[in-house]
Amino acid sequence: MWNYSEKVMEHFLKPKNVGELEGANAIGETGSLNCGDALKLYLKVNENERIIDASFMTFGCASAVASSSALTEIIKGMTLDDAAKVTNDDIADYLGGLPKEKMHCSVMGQAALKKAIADFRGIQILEKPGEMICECFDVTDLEIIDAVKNNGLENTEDVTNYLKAGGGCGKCLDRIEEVVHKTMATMEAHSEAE
Amino acid sequence: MWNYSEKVMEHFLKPKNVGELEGANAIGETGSLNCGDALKLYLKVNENERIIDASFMTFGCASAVASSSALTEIIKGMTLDDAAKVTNDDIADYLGGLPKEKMHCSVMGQAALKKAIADFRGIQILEKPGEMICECFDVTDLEIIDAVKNNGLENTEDVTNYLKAGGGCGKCLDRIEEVVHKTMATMEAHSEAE
Amino acid sequence: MIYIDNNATTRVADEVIQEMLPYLEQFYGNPSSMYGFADTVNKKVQQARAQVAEFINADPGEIIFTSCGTESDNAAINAAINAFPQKKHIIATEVEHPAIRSLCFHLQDKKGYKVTFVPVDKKGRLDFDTLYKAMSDDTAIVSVMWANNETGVIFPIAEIAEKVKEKGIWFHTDAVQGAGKIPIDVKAAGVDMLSLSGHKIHAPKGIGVLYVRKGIKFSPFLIGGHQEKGRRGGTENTASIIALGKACELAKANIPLMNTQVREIRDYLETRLLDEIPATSVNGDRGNRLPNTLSIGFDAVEGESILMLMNQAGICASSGSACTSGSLDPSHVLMAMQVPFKSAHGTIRFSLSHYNTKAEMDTIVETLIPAIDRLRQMSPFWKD
Amino acid sequence: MIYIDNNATTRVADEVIQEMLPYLEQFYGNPSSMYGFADTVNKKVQQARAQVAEFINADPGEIIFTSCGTESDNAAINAAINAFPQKKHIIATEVEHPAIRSLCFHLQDKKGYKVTFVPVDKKGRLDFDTLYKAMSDDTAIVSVMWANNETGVIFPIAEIAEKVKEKGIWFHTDAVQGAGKIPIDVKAAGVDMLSLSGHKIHAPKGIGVLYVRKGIKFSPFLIGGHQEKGRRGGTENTASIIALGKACELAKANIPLMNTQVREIRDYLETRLLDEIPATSVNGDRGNRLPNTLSIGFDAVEGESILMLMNQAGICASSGSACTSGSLDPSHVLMAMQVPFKSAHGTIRFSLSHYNTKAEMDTIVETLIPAIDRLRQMSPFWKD
Ligand SMILES: Cc1ncc(COP(=O)(O)O)c(C=O)c1O
Ligand SMILES: Cc1ncc(COP(=O)(O)O)c(C=O)c1O
Ligand code: FES
Ligand code: FES
Repeated sequence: MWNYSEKVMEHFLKPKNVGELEGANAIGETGSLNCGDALKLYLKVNENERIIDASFMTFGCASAVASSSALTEIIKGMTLDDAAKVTNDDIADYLGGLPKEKMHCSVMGQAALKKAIADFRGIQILEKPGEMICECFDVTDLEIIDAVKNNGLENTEDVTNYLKAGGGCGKCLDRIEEVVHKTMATMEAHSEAE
Repeated sequence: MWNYSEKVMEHFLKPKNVGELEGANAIGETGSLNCGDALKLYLKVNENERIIDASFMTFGCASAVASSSALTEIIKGMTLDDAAKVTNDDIADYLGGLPKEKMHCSVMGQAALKKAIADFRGIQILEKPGEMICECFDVTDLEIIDAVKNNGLENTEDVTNYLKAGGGCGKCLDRIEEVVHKTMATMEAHSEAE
Repeated sequence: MIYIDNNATTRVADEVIQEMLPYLEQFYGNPSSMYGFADTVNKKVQQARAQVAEFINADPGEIIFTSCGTESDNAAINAAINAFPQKKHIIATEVEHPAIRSLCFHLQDKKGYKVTFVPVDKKGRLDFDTLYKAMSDDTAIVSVMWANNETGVIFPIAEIAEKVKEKGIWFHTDAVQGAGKIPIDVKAAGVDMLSLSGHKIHAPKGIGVLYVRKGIKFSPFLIGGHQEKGRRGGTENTASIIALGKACELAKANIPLMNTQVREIRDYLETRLLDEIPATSVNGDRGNRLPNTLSIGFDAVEGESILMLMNQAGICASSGSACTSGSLDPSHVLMAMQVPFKSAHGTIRFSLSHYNTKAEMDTIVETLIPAIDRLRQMSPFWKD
Repeated sequence: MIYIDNNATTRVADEVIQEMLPYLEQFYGNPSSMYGFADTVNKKVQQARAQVAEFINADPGEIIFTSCGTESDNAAINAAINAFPQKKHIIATEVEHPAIRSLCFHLQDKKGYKVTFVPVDKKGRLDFDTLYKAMSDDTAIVSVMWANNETGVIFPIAEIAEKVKEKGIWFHTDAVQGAGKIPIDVKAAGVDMLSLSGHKIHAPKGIGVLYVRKGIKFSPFLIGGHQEKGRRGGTENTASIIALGKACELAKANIPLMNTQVREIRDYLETRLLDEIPATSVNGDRGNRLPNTLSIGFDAVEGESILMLMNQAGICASSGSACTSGSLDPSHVLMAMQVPFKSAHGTIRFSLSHYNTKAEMDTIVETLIPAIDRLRQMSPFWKD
């Protein structure tokens, strides 16, 4: 069984702010039924861009529910600008930590929040470019390639330390290795050519 | 541990007729130090070719000692002609059976007896022709080839049923299979050529 | 506590513990040693081998003790690979346990093998056509499980074995889940190799069996000493072997119970859940299932959440995903059956033993009704 | 009964049985399940992993539980083969246990590998020159046992590991016999992989360990589920794992005893036998041996006969041949050391534990004096 903190269990068993929010003027959705993990976040934002109420609907595991509940608690009362700075780590910290295999639940919270803010502001959020490599930490191949090229990363361990990717369930480790290898091979080829 | 019969244990713990036999006029030796198994059989044969006394010296396991002891008991009082008919099965039967991995001990007894009789009669025993395949039952490749050709044996199981070879420790099974296969291949080639 | 996860592992029967204890505490000798102390153990191991053989109608000499079902499965495939080094094709099913399935992927990805994974239909029934058409001179072995661990769906092993053997191909079956729940007869089924695992039939974990039919040219998977007649190296796990012997004896005696009492209780649970919780569906062929297994999907909620709420009530069951690995995907079995995501993610497997009672089923239902409701109230995919 | 065959297997310590029993009887849950009942087991398995790690100075994440020493050895070689599919050369020694040696023969005969078996001298010491010269770019792995099971001769693992690692070759050591008798420190020794077996250190049979250094690209030998972080399929043998954890804790505490009390008693037995039975010789380097092992040859008599006579007196020991297999040949270890047949056939291995007493050694000597004499009196090769 997962080593869930008491706080996680509390927010799973008695989640705060569950349900659709009447009069919500900002909605952010992420995940899907197929993924096994989905969150719909409702915000009521006043004229000063302050979040005066928040609620959620979540389909997912205990930590997905708890992360959603925690997120709504964290952001209630914040301005949108402050809320935009909330990270998945803030959510995990609020819950007394999450098993690393479950960090993606907090990432989902952060993503839904971003979308809700954009929704309020009428901005279109572009999908991150590149191919998703690490779902636990929402890291794409382009981000890894970039880090390898610019930050001297040499192996998967470096990538995990630098970008977190691979530090969760670990199922992406093989693909990270592949990306690192390919990138380094290209770099070598280039430097030889020079 | 071996499933030795009571009779085997009795003949191992209190072997009959141990030691050199003074006045022996027939001696048969088989096995060697290197083999881990050796028997020297002493017979005193009278003018009617009757064995009036027998003794043994044995280097080997419990069943080797017991087989030697049993052999001397069996043949004491026999004429050489009768003794020549004693088989390894007789020795094993006398002992209430031997574990199949230990049948070679009784074979050793039979072999030493044959040599002792030849010694008395001044006959030179020729080594069996061919290559030894099954030590447990003293069977050579020539004997197997012969049986395959003349008795329609087709696989190792047939060989074991017919010649016993392979029915002991089993370590010769691979080689038996090889001999059978080769022989059958040659036979086929021949019949095709015809 | 209500333990209803017996396809995952089972309680060790008291009788089994009593049988094995002396061989842990007192008679610790290595059974192949040359002294009477070891002989006591050796004789008891022989008895266990006979008990296991009796359980599946095999000869004692056809029983190889292994460390688990996974080892048995791996050893079976390995034996075929070694026996036919030139054959590079294997047939398995899409719903095999990872002990076969992951091994097949490994052979495919790293060792140059081609594997045909025979698909199943929506009820989890095999596509025989694909199976039979895939057989060729290049096929080293066909492996089809006796019954599926998740849905309990039973495959017609005797029928398949006959068709496979007609072609002269080796046939292996993973009977880890079938054993102890329905009768297993290796002779009647005509299989070449068959896997068992002790901890699924009330023996301890860490002991398994590979049945290898006499006449099969077996080569060992664990290569080492002369144990198991040279067919499996490693000092014999004597206490667990003895435990397994006893467990097989008990399992054989309990089979009728499985088909009556256990089946009834399972059906009772199934009926109540279907009747009292809306948008609920059973996975797998209800007409041809192990009597102890119920795989049931609750629309629009997620399995781990259900398990957590059941755990609060002291109920132990499994979900339909390999969630311990952090994966969110439904199991490969449900995917192969094309169970819709909506119910696949919310699938729970209940697997009973003869220790379960009807009263427990009532508690489960009373727990699940509000639990599913609560989770649905917070699910974005639930609309009543 | 006098049990002096502890290199074959050991008595399960009472403390170990106490530790494991609740996990057989009561907490039978599958540790990877999603309920608190399984969690109890999982936590205890984690503790055991830490105890094993502590025993050999590894990190808990570097410990893989297997079913026995043989599996650990097989898995180590298999990992190297999978990691370097293009390398076709393996280095082992002539005196490895069959778990390495037979596997190497198999790879040589069936899989196109070339194996260098490093010879030993008459005292059982390795020929380092051959070892180091055999290393090449084609070498996938070098495997050298920590201490030999028959003679107790200890190999300088740290020194060898350093030389092997210099060449960038993986190094594995079979520490099944070293463990619990002399200190084992994987970090100080610098090994990549190391095998242990529970039943040699007062845990039950059927549980082993493969240490795999962090950074080694390991691929599983038993392929199946996600257990052991995907490094070994098969439901965890929880009770035995927990037992092994405790056994490692005890073994660590007992090492000083091994080097004092046990060594003294062994030396006492050795001295008395050499002094009181003529034509008797010790096999192996007396200056560099496990403190519990004595391999001693009695000229002109045969081992099994000696064992049978000792058995009559309730003494349990081993001979120097694989006699259970019906083979009459002296062991490959004695042959590799070129021990003359005259004493090789009459070799007995005494292997002590801390349960043995000096009084027992006296009984052994008093039993052997007349037994050897009797056998010699009937031996055609004995002349006083
Ligand atoms: C040196 C050595 N390696 C490996 C083994 C095999 O261990 P197990 O019997 O647990 O497979 C043994 C013991 O038999 C041994 O002495
Ligand atoms: C169908 C099936 N095969 C194989 C196994 C593997 O058995 P074990 O865990 O004993 O390795 C299991 C159980 O996990 C199973 O359900
Ligand atoms: S996907 Fe889980 S750690 Fe990357
Ligand atoms: S050599 Fe033993 S059966 Fe043939």
